[in-house]
Amino acid sequence: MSLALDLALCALILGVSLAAVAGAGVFRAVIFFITYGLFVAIGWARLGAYDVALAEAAIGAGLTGVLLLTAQGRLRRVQADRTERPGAPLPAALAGGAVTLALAWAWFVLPVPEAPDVAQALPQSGAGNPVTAVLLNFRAWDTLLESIVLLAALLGVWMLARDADWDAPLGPRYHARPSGVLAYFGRVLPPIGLIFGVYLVWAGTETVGGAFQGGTVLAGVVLVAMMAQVLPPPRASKRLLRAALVLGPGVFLLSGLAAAALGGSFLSLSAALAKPAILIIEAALTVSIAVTLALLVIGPAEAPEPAP
Amino acid sequence: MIADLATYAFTALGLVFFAAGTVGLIRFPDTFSRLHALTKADNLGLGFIALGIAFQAGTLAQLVTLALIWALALLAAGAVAQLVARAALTTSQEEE
Amino acid sequence: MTSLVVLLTLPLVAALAVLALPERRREPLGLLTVAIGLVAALTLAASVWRSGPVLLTLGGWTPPLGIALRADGLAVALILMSALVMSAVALAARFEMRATRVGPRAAFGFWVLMALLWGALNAVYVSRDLFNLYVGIELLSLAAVALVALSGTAKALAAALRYMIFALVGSVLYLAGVVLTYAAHGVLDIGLLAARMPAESDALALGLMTAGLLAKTALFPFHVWLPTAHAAAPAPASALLSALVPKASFLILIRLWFEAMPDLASSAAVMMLAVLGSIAVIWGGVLALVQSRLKLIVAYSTVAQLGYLFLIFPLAGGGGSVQPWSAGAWTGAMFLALSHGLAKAAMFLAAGICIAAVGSDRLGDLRGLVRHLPMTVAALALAAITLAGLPPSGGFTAKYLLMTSALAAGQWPLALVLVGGGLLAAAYLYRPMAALFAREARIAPRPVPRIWQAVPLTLAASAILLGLFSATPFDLLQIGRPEPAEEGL
Amino acid sequence: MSLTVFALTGAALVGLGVYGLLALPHLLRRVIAFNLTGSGLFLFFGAAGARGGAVDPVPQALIITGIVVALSASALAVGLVVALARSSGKVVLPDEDPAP
Amino acid sequence: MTLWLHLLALGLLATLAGALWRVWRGPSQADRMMAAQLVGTGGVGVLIVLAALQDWALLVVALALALLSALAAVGFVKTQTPDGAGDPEEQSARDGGRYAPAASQKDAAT
Repeated sequence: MSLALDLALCALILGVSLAAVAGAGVFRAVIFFITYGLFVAIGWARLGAYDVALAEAAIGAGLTGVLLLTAQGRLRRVQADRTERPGAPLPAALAGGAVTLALAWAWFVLPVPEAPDVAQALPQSGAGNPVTAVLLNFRAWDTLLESIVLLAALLGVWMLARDADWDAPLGPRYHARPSGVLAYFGRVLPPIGLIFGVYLVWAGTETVGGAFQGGTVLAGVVLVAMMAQVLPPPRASKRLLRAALVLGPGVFLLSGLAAAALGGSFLSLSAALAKPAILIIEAALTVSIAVTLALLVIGPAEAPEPAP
Repeated sequence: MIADLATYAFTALGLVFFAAGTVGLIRFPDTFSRLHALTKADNLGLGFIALGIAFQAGTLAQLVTLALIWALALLAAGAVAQLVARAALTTSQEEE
Repeated sequence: MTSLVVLLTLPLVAALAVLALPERRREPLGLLTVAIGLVAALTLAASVWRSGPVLLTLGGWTPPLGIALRADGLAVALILMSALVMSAVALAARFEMRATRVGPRAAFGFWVLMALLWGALNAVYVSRDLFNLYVGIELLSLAAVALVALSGTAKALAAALRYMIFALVGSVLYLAGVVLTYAAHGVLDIGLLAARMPAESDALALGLMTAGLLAKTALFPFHVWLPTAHAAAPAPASALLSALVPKASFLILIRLWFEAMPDLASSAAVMMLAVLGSIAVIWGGVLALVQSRLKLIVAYSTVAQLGYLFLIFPLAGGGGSVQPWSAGAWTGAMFLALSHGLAKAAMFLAAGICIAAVGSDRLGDLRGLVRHLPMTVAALALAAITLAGLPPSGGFTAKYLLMTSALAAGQWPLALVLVGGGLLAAAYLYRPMAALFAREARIAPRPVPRIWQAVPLTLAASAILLGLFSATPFDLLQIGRPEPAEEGL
Repeated sequence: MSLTVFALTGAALVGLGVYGLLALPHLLRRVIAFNLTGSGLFLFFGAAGARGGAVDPVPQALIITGIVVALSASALAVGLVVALARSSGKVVLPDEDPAP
Repeated sequence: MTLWLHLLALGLLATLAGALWRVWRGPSQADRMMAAQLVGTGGVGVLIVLAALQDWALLVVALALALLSALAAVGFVKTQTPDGAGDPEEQSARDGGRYAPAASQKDAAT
């Protein structure tokens, strides 16, 4: 029975992804991709990887979807040339097929190795959730670099502003009828999202959750608030905004350096202090991740379009 | 035992509503009647499923979370349906 | 060890500081950062020189649980070269931005992206963990793509997007290999992988990672994105992109083929890489020959020069067997990477000066510049000597080492490629030289500060010095060199 | 058995994404294809990490990192696509033209 | 009970497949978007069922999904307005003509 469920789920995942790649029309592809994120999140739930399911639900089904949708709207607005040159279907199909076959073959010959013993080191890590322990302690250098990757992407997006627009607020000038449904929604959702996001970070050290998941949920409600004109679009030069962006990576880096200065290794957390340290680092990271992700979706600075 | 029976009954009802919503989505002739059918069905469907599953829950926190999920889905679906309907009204829908 | 931590964190801290601090602090901060970075790189090199590779287990967790870093001779040489190039670029960027009246957007972005790029490079040079390397090259790629798009023209955006697509394909393929490696062995550390029990899927994993890294290193036939991207960026950014960025993915290839899975380097596979490299040398040279803009010539020359690096695979480790000539080939390729980095950065910075002086880099517009910009033209000439592999440059040392090992190995086709590539380089570099040394000038150039002109000259001169004093870097490169190539000396 | 289903689905997704990334001309669709490839790869990885009975947390952590990195790359790519469309009116790359 | 929950999840997935048919067919963008919304709600339902079946921790995932399910739709209605940043209610409230409300005029002035 359980297998039937997984088969049905995987059939849906494949069908939706095929529709996203092969179906005509960009809008349709984007919508199929949004549903794809949802099914994959369910897939992660089936695989028992709940932290990944949470990340996929928030990022794959939430943020990437709105990122692609708004981009599709922008492309239609600038009336971009839609002539689709034929690509190189045959070589591309061969390459894709070869990769699939190779991976499928590999699955059947892969030995089952001995995994690193996370459980044994867990008590010294300061986190009860092994995934959080890996992210924030054992492989903290990855996570630190990853928070910098987010920042680099945001910088790259900001650089796409026109020079004349550089001082303008970020993104389109969203507006909504003050007493309308959208404005109402934009006022009701953020408080709930805020509490839930904070809960995810707080609970993430012990159970499902974490800084990235919490930050993504917060980014989502920030986006809703901005689109409902509840939050005004900030300027890239705003000091508070810049401070929020560097807070997470900054605290992470400084705590790592402090450990090195106090005689430990770079990025080491002494077992006694590990739990509060992880919470502080995660809280700071969450703020930066939330702001960075929301601004990544909002896009570069734009002068307001002249009224039609 | 009674809890299990309640679960069977409510979740089955939920599934029926979901199925009805989907049938409406497929069969109804125009965008607005489809919208109409859909919002009712999926809200009730999710509500009954959450209610049915609630009889299996062991802690208060789980019950509260289930209620919150339904409330959020209701809020989101209500707002979205209204907005999408308006958007469909005010813009000429191009085939794509 | 302290200097290693400084080198890893300093660029990141600098990037965050530029983001958070007001505009007027930006340039002093940038210059201070490169100064500290240069000192730290020298300190680290001295420490490696004295007492061997520097190890660092991050967070105190040893692999397979944690991530280990290791600065060996090769890593330190690249770190030092990068610190030199970064310092030069930072100095030149100050002048360049004033001369070309760069707006506040690009000025801000350049400093942050440069710092991020540097942080990524240092992280990749020393990392021993395959997944950490993935995060590192992603950071590198994103910063590099953003630098390509910096000027904001439609051309630059298209070039950046094409680069982005290749980078995305490359990262997916590399990641696929990493996934297979972890799934088969439960470890990601290069040292632990070397001691693994071979699995059937290893060849596929290595193939996927290699294909991904080739796309990022722009080896033929994955080179199509490189010339337009490198030519579209502002000159200081081009210097970083051409001199440093491809070296990072190449270094990962070296780590994989010589350290993590040397047993998988079958002679057919290594020959394949060398053949692609040879085609890149010839094809890049031919295309450089027909360009009419200085920056494009220099960019196509990067395609060709990167091709040489791949001759290392059959000459220094084919089939994992140790040959008497392996050490020479290995060191030769590394010498080429170093001297190419210095010379190519010098060329792009010099091209930037030319553009600032005459407003264009078309060869026709550069005619007769030697009388107005003698230092810049000297820098271009010295860099050209290195790229063509003429004595006494670092490029000559590199090619000499590669050539002797190719002949010793009986691989005369590779020796022919070395000769042919050198001739081609001399030919495609002759054209800009001929224009610069022409008698008549077409455009009256604007004056360029002498300090600015001294920057590329210093870089180009250091590429020559690398050849004149090759003994020290030669020995430095041997420190911590992987086993298969070691015993041949 | 279930794990095999997920792993093979992941493998198929990777191939589909690679096909889309190489063959689809519309740049936004290429970004979608890239995301399919990435998540297919993660699915494969997740299935592999669940083979040993208990779920290995290391792949999960790596996958979360990978998802965030993929999102960063997608956001920059999407921004580039929109900027290119704004400045040149094109949503496909201009033809490869290595000639001078 | 386990069997029933499996069947329930399967049934829900089957109805979602029906909704996907509407995403494929359209014809209008609003049709596709609303069908995707139904898929989102159904997905929340599946996760709730899986929570009872496997682990109650999955409720957190369902909650995240429910919270963010409206995000895409809000982005969608924005793109459907004339300037790509508006609110469909503004347009039906006014008789066409000007869509820019006070706030964006203020911005333009500064």
